[in-house]
Amino acid sequence: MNKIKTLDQALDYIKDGMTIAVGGFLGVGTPEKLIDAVVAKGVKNITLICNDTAFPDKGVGKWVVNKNVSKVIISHIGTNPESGRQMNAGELEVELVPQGTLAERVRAAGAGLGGVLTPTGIGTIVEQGKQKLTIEGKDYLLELPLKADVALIKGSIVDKKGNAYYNKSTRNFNTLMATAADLVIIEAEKLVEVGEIDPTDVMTPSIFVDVIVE
Amino acid sequence: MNKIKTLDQALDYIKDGMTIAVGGFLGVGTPEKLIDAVVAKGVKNITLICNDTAFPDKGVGKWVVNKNVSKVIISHIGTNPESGRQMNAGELEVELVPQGTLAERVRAAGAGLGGVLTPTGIGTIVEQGKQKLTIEGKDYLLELPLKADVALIKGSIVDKKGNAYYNKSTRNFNTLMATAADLVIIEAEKLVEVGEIDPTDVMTPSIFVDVIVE
Amino acid sequence: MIQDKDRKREVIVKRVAKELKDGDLVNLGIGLPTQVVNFIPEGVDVLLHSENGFVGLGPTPKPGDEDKDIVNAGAQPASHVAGAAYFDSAMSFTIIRGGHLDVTVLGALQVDQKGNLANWMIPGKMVPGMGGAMDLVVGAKRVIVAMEHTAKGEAKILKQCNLPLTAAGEVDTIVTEMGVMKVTPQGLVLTEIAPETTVDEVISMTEADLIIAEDLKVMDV
Amino acid sequence: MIQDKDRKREVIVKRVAKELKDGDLVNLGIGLPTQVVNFIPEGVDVLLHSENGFVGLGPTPKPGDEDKDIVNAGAQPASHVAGAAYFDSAMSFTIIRGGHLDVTVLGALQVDQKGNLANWMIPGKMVPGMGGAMDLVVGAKRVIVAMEHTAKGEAKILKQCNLPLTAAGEVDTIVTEMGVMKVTPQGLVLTEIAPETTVDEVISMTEADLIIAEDLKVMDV
Repeated sequence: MNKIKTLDQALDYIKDGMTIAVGGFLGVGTPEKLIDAVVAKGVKNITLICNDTAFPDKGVGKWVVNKNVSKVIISHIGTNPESGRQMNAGELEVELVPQGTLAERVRAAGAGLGGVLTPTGIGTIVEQGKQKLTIEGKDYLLELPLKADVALIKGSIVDKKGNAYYNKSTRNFNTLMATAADLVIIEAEKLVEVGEIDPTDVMTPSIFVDVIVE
Repeated sequence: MNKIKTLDQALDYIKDGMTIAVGGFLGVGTPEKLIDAVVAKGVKNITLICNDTAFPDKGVGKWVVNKNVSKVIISHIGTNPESGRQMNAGELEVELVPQGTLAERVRAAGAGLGGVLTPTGIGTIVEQGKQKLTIEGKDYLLELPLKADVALIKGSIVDKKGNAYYNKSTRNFNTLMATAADLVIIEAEKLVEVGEIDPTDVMTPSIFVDVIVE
Repeated sequence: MIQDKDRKREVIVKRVAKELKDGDLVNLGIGLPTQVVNFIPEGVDVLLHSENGFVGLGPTPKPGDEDKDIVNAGAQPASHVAGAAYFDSAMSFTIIRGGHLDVTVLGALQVDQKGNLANWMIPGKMVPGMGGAMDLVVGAKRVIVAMEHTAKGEAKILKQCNLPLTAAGEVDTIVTEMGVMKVTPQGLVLTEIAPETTVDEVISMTEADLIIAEDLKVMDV
Repeated sequence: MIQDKDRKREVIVKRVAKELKDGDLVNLGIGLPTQVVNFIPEGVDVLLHSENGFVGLGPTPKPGDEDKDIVNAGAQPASHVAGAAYFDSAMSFTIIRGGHLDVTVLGALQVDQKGNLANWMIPGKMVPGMGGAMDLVVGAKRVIVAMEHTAKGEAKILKQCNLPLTAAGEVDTIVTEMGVMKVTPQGLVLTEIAPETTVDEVISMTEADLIIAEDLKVMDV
């Protein structure tokens, strides 16, 4: 099974209207080549699951600017003025999710959990439309899994089977997103032979990765 | 803050009747020196949270044999005949938890979650006494957090601040247990200076560790 | 009907091995299922999951080559293949429960025609605990039960399990030394029969209602 | 009353820095709170948490020394101290929500006498999102609001927040250029007052009901 594909081949998996989960935090740990390729292909109506909409010229921020995205499920849009403008103009649907809840919802989807109970959001508008449970006298919100059709992630070092290692603060949501998508495409900053990453140091096991691009 | 203590000093934190979470899987990744010290001190009425009761002469199995434990919250006792004998004789209370559910319950305690919904155990006696929720037509059990007074864990490489690295299959429950206890004691197979473990490769951040023994 | 114990076990593991597809991620339960690894067909590259925390379980090391930090889920010395990855127990069961495991192969005390499985306790007698079995059976895409057809002459394939269940309705395929059975919405279908075995023999050793497939084949073992 | 903008901000961050204890794990919010790091007293060793995924945030690197793979939660170039540890977002928020963070310091749009905090949106005007703020405020053992006492002359410390809340009843301490206030079961208590400031001035700039501590002290800044 050869997972290594060209950028063009990888883009064949990405269609209009898909839900796409993207790794990265304000663009750090985001697969920029895949982001740019999606812009170039002109993919439309993406529902984006990501921590933030980054910056107009960085990360998934470019998708917002280029109108590839119709909805974002996200914890923060404040660093990208275009996101707020489109939201206010009714051009972009924004579902705001507390960052820790976003991580748990994606993880729940990847881990086969039906949901998790979090205290975050209790007493705020985040409660709206959600089931509340009281455990030992404390209130929690039931937060449901969040799954994607495709995940686009970025590894600092990736072997040819798809095992990935993330350098320093580039890890963030990358493994989480990889567990919660039907198809996972990883962009390798550095592609190495199988065995070059110590099995103990692998951060995303190859079993989650379907396609590797350089 | 010097976290490095002698075995004797570390044992001062361990009292009769405590709930103690122990890392390891069938004794691999278990802090054997701490286990032996608890036996030598003759601690009584421990409620043990662990994956299994290992073997009569290995890991927490020694606590069973030496009657340090009055209750186990555990996924498997089959490798230690003494556990089954004590259970059948009414000497040991055994709460059996599916292994994946055990991991999630400990993680939930460490992560401040009020519980998680798992499909595991639906249609079995594991359902007993638990709340059932239906999400998108599928049934789940609400499993509650599991917290300990003390966690005893074992690191392959530990730095003097308490950052830990686990070699190969020794990781298992170690980090999970460390997140879910009021006090965490780590046994270092190899103790190194701060900075000798690459920050990217740390598997249990030092913030979870209170006491280090060699 | 095959009588020799070793031949029975060989038939089972050889036939289970043929169920595995190239690229599958597979968890093999302790005991008989473990031996499936020795019969995986040429050109079929499977990755083995070990629930204590890795994918890429390799062969048993030679005496003297053991690494104390590598064991399988039965605590026996193990090894890893190139491209393996170690992780913690939360990730191990994310893989299992999250539907990332293609196949799990387990033994059974009892299995029934609705796909119910009992393999973790005999009340008052033997209560080893479920370990990872409940998660494996619920989470894996395919659940294969690999076991001898009867225990001390008693049927293990029943209309309805009477031992505490491991999971309800999750079993897909049962492989024994007498045949291959599939759990379907219509009931339990005998799709293959072992060499030297008659349909009447299978029926007599099975308490469950068996539907005999129209295109019943002989097991290739 | 302090009028100079820079002096106001200095008073706030200097005073907040004194709230930190040796060994504390601390998250400093973007903006003013970030500057607290420059005033931590001698002998007090705190570890800084960065919600994008590490503990052990270090000083801003000198121009030319930046590492593209190390940024803080505001995406600015950062560094790590010896003994730091990187992890994923799930672990980052395990630390936050799980009660492992000793102190979080954040700015506010509004805060009220019940400890309610609003700092993530102004409906119809500015909706940046809550990012990690809701988890931080719910999860940290101590929540310190660090902000200027008023915004364009309008009170920010209210009887009841009217902007959408970040969390309900979680704020412990408010530090402004006018004083230090503690949220107690009895109400909001002014425990310290800034130099060059009168109690009447604080009351006039505060919409909340203020209880003046019997042992009211002058802020040591």
